[in-house]
Amino acid sequence: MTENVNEQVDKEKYVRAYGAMVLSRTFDRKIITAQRQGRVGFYTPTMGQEATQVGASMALDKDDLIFEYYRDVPMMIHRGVPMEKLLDQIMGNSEDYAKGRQMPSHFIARDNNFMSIQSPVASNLPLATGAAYALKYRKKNSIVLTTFGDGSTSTPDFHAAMNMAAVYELPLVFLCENNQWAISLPIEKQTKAEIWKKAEGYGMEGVKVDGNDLLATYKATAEAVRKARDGKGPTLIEAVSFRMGPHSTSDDPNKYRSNTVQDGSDQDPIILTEKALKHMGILNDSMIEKIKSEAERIVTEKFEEREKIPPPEPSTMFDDVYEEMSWMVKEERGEIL
Amino acid sequence: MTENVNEQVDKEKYVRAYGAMVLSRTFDRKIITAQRQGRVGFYTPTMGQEATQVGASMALDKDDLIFEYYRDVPMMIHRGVPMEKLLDQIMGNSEDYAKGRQMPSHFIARDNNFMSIQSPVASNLPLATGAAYALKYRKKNSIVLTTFGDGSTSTPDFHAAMNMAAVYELPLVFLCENNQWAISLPIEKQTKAEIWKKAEGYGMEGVKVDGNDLLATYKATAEAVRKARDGKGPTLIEAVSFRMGPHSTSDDPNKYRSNTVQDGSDQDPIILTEKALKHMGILNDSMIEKIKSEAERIVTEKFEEREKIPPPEPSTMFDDVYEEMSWMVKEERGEIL
Amino acid sequence: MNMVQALNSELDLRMGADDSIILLGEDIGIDGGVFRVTDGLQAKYGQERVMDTPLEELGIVGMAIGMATTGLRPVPEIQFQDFIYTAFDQIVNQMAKMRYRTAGRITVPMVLRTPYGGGIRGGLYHSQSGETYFAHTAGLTVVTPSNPYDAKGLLSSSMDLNDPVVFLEPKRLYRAQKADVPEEDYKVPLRKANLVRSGDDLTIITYGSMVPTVIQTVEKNSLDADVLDLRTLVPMDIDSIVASVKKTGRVMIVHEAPRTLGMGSEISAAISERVIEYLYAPIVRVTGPDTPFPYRLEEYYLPNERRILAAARKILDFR
Amino acid sequence: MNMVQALNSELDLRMGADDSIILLGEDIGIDGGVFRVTDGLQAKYGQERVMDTPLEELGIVGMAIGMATTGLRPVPEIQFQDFIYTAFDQIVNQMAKMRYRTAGRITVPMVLRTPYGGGIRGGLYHSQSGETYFAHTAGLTVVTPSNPYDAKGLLSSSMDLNDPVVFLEPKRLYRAQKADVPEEDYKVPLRKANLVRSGDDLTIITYGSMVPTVIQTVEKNSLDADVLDLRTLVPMDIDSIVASVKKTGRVMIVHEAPRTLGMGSEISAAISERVIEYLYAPIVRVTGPDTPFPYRLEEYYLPNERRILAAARKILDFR
Ligand SMILES: Cc1ncc(C[n+]2csc(CCOP(=O)(O)OP(=O)(O)O)c2C)c(N)n1
Ligand SMILES: Cc1ncc(C[n+]2csc(CCOP(=O)(O)OP(=O)(O)O)c2C)c(N)n1
Ligand SMILES: [Mg+2]
Ligand SMILES: [Mg+2]
Repeated sequence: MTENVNEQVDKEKYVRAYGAMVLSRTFDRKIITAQRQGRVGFYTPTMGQEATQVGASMALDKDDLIFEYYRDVPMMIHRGVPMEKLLDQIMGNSEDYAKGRQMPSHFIARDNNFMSIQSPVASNLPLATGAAYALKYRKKNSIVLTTFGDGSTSTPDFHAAMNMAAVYELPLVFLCENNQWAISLPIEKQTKAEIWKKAEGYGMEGVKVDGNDLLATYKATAEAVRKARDGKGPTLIEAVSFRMGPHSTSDDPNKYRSNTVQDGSDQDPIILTEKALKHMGILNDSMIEKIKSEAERIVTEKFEEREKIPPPEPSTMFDDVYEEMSWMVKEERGEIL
Repeated sequence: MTENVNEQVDKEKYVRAYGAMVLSRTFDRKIITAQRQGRVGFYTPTMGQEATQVGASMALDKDDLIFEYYRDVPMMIHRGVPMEKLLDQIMGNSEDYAKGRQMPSHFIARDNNFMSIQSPVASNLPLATGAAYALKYRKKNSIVLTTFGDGSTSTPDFHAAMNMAAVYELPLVFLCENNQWAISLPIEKQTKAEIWKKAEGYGMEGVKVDGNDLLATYKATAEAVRKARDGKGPTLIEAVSFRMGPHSTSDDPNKYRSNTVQDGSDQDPIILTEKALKHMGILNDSMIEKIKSEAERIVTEKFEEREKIPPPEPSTMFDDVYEEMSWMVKEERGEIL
Repeated sequence: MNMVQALNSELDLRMGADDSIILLGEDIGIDGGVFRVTDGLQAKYGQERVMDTPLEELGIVGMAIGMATTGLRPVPEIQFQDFIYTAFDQIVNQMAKMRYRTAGRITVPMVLRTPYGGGIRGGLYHSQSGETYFAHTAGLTVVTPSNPYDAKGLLSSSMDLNDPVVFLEPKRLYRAQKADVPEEDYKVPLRKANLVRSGDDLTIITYGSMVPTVIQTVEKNSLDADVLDLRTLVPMDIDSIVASVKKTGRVMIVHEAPRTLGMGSEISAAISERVIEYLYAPIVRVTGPDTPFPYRLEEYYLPNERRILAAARKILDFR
Repeated sequence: MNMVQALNSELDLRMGADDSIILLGEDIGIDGGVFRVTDGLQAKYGQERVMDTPLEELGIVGMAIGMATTGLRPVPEIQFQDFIYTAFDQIVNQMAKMRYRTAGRITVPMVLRTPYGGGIRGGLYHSQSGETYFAHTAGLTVVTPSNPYDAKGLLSSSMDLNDPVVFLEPKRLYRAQKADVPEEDYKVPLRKANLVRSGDDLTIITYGSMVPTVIQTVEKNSLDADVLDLRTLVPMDIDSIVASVKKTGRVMIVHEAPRTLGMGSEISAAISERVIEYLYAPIVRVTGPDTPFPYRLEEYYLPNERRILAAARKILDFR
């Protein structure tokens, strides 16, 4: 890797990246509080993974496709998914893209090329291979990024997708967001190997990067993306960070872990990014203040706005099973409504 | 590895090993012919994998457990499974251990610690981890060997089992019989990595060995077995040989491959083993002749003997679904018989 | 005890008495399980016997089968039934068929526990009722309790069986009721339905999470109904079903799983095969619809009093 | 053409006309598929469009879903239906639910082809009829042909659908019959049963591999029966079923899959829910037993003339 990514991108790009991180963190805090107040049903906070995701997102083009997972709010924000749509999903209201059908944190934003989220972890990965195959087959210049956690590397889907991607030399970047925990299981009990080393067993390149380092993650992802775009096949990136929050709002990490990273401490990726960008002369304290208070304002405003939106009509529940509704569903709709 | 395996074992051991290889090859030829004559329904020949399997088998103790696959006749013969029982299985007759329920080549010989065969490839591997866990938990001195083909490394089951085995440091040897083909798919299209290298991605040791070299396979397996017995965890062995025959009697390899190894040619593991053992002064021509003609006699005799055994009683088909027959099966038995 | 405590108590009792019992699953050890069914057991019995496994359902089930074939009696947990499908090959082709394919030479005594069903705002992937997938698979015994007492007693019988059991725990009922549950081990028999309530006009056949809903509806509306709680879905207790149908001649089946090929279809077919001449009215199924399970509108998905009453009226008013 | 040729001809036609169609599966390319359904297509359309994949059903199905979400129309093959279960999570949780969970923003137009059923001496793992597992899953359309003409026309309609289809090919019939099959593309409609034979005494509902057995039995024994070939198992053609039952008042259902929660249970339940008052006799199911599929005794497993006749007598003689 010879080019210096730092010089390629202008300041604005970093300010925007930092802004997305802050907005996401603010969003996290807001939703967690709202959940405690009973205003939201469930949520999987992203705290701690902002640098990983925004760094990776910076390396993508508009037309690239993302087969994301449930903890990717920073990336969605960075790619311009309207905050309204994130909130609509979390609330499952009638303006939700998916008509309130999915649990919170199961976002979709097809307009921004986020391909929707299932719960069974890592089962997005095989789909990503298919999409990457389609792009390659159609000789498109776009690539696919797929994200998942460290725990997800134990799944059958990870294995299936990694092998397919390598065999067909697909334009695909596997981004493993190693936050060192899968609910209560620490990474040492998940696997005896380092994650990036798993790539070699598929004949793929594996890269490890400090996922708390925005610039490093950006650089590593940009390199993998370039490789993919040039027809040189897939890469597995292990971006190491730390899950600062609980697994989800249903989870109490005190039961199983003592080591933590505090929100705002000097291991927090937001603080680390602030430091780095200040050092680079891109950010200063007043900008930071402004970005943070602006984020507070937006999240609070939008939350209150979207909270007023009513739930979906009951009849919507019966749509979209098939393109053409089946007689069974018609009949059942009749009984239920 | 410091000990010299060659010196540890006496000549008889090698003669017996060679005998099992020849008997298995003779068996293969016989069954293929019988299948063409319509006297047997189906068969997956083992030709080409005799050195791999017998070499591995030599390294095992009587109490070790084997979660085998459908191509392991040489190993079964070497471990003393009576030829009668192999034939009974292939014929699905009333003396078959499994009452004629399974397709040919799906052997079981619990008395010899062969744990039975399913068709979905590699789904024996997770079971092997469970058995190995049980042995470890019970502090037994035995270990588990599980066998599978090169194609099987792409399956979810391979991934699941490899990870479990490594995480729990199980007394388990994974023997991949790389015969370079999975039906019509050559190994280069199955995976972009060498199989033994896949071990590292699980934090496990991987070993590659010439599976046509009886002694080398024996040595490599013995080392892995010793490690497992000593509580030092699992090993993946890749034993490279060549599938000399068709995938099964239903398959025509001429459709998809031009390179072959001929029965009796100097790449044939039996010929290679003969050479090696002659060179070591363990075998000579007259012994070879005797072993071969004896094998012919046994296989022919036993085949004719077992062919006379009638099929299982129709009523047996309804047994063993549950320990206690369900009313549904009772009722259905009544309708069918 | 509530159902979680009843299950925990049975696991604890049995583990104390029999060291061949091993629990394995995701987050079941130090965390005590996401629903706390295995709470405290790892502290008591150690990491070897209460295994926090990597994130691989296929491996969990496959490993448990392997243990069971070699003398242990594993009780694996799948965190949500919705996530069991990567292990489906192991369930259908190994767990269910081992006894048959070895003619009884190798058996698989294990209890595969998993929470199922809706009512906790879980949406598409934390609410499924997949009992059909297991009940259709010859070789599996499928059990589901509807209250804390049955939960403990059925788990006990399941752990005694020398065959694999899929033990479906209605997660909505985990903490819904407290009941008097003996501290010591006792059995609730498998393959036996429970006549929860007796009546003459109507037979309502149900199980798991729907049992309380049915009972409340019957009591509140003074329906004169037999209420049968199946307890074991397969092999189901056909004799009790037939006896009740002969008495009432009118049948409703209530479950939360989607209608098409839900348990109701088998129950209905088995009845009309045997005693159609006793029926005064159509057999009516009150079930979840044939759609995935929605998040925000889940109360419309689940059978409720209104729908059960509507069905009862339809059946009782017939002709 | 026989059924293999009919399917091959349709794949060939469609691939020639539409480059978004991609075939993928094990041994389907250079080898032409173990049953030869894809014979010659790789030579004609190249390795990019007829992909010989690694040995991973999960990857095959998952990859196909991903292709379908991004503009292609894949037609994956699973070599034997018995081996589909490692992909079951992909089928149940991704393929079937994508349209629903995205409210139609992402769709999965794909046809998952796989041979199923017994009669070829395949034993436990090369003979399964797993249609229930798919038919119970909302979002899937399940199709199975019973003859070469239908095979081609149903495959054509399935490839037109903007939803995922599980296309079950009765392997026993692959080469069993030759029929006049047009060279060009034509449609046999989905969701429509075929009234193969008309009669007044009895309705026999069947599909796939059992259709020829039923027809032969009916003809040989001069049964005066409606024979309905479902063609699409879900959503099934309830109108045709009800119309026939109203006419005959007597129903038999024949399939090869195990009885408990086999398609017969749903058909029976749907009938007795709607038109029980038209029934003169119990609805009788003639099916495979609730056991795994045995190798040597498979002729006892499969429904045959004797059992169909016995059931017919039972139904016709009732009361
Ligand atoms: C197949 C499957 N099994 C279990 C679960 C329950 N579950 C949800 S998230 C999770 C842990 C995932 O850990 P990881 O992949 O590291 O992602 P993280 O949550 O740490 O970002 C588990 C076990 C699931 N969603 N899917
Ligand atoms: C899960 C699964 N998919 C497909 C098949 C069909 N099949 C039987 S053997 C085989 C190839 C296996 O290749 P390999 O693992 O290399 O073993 P080999 O036959 O070469 O010894 C295939 C695809 C199967 N048995 N199981
Ligand atoms: Mg994690
Ligand atoms: Mg091979």
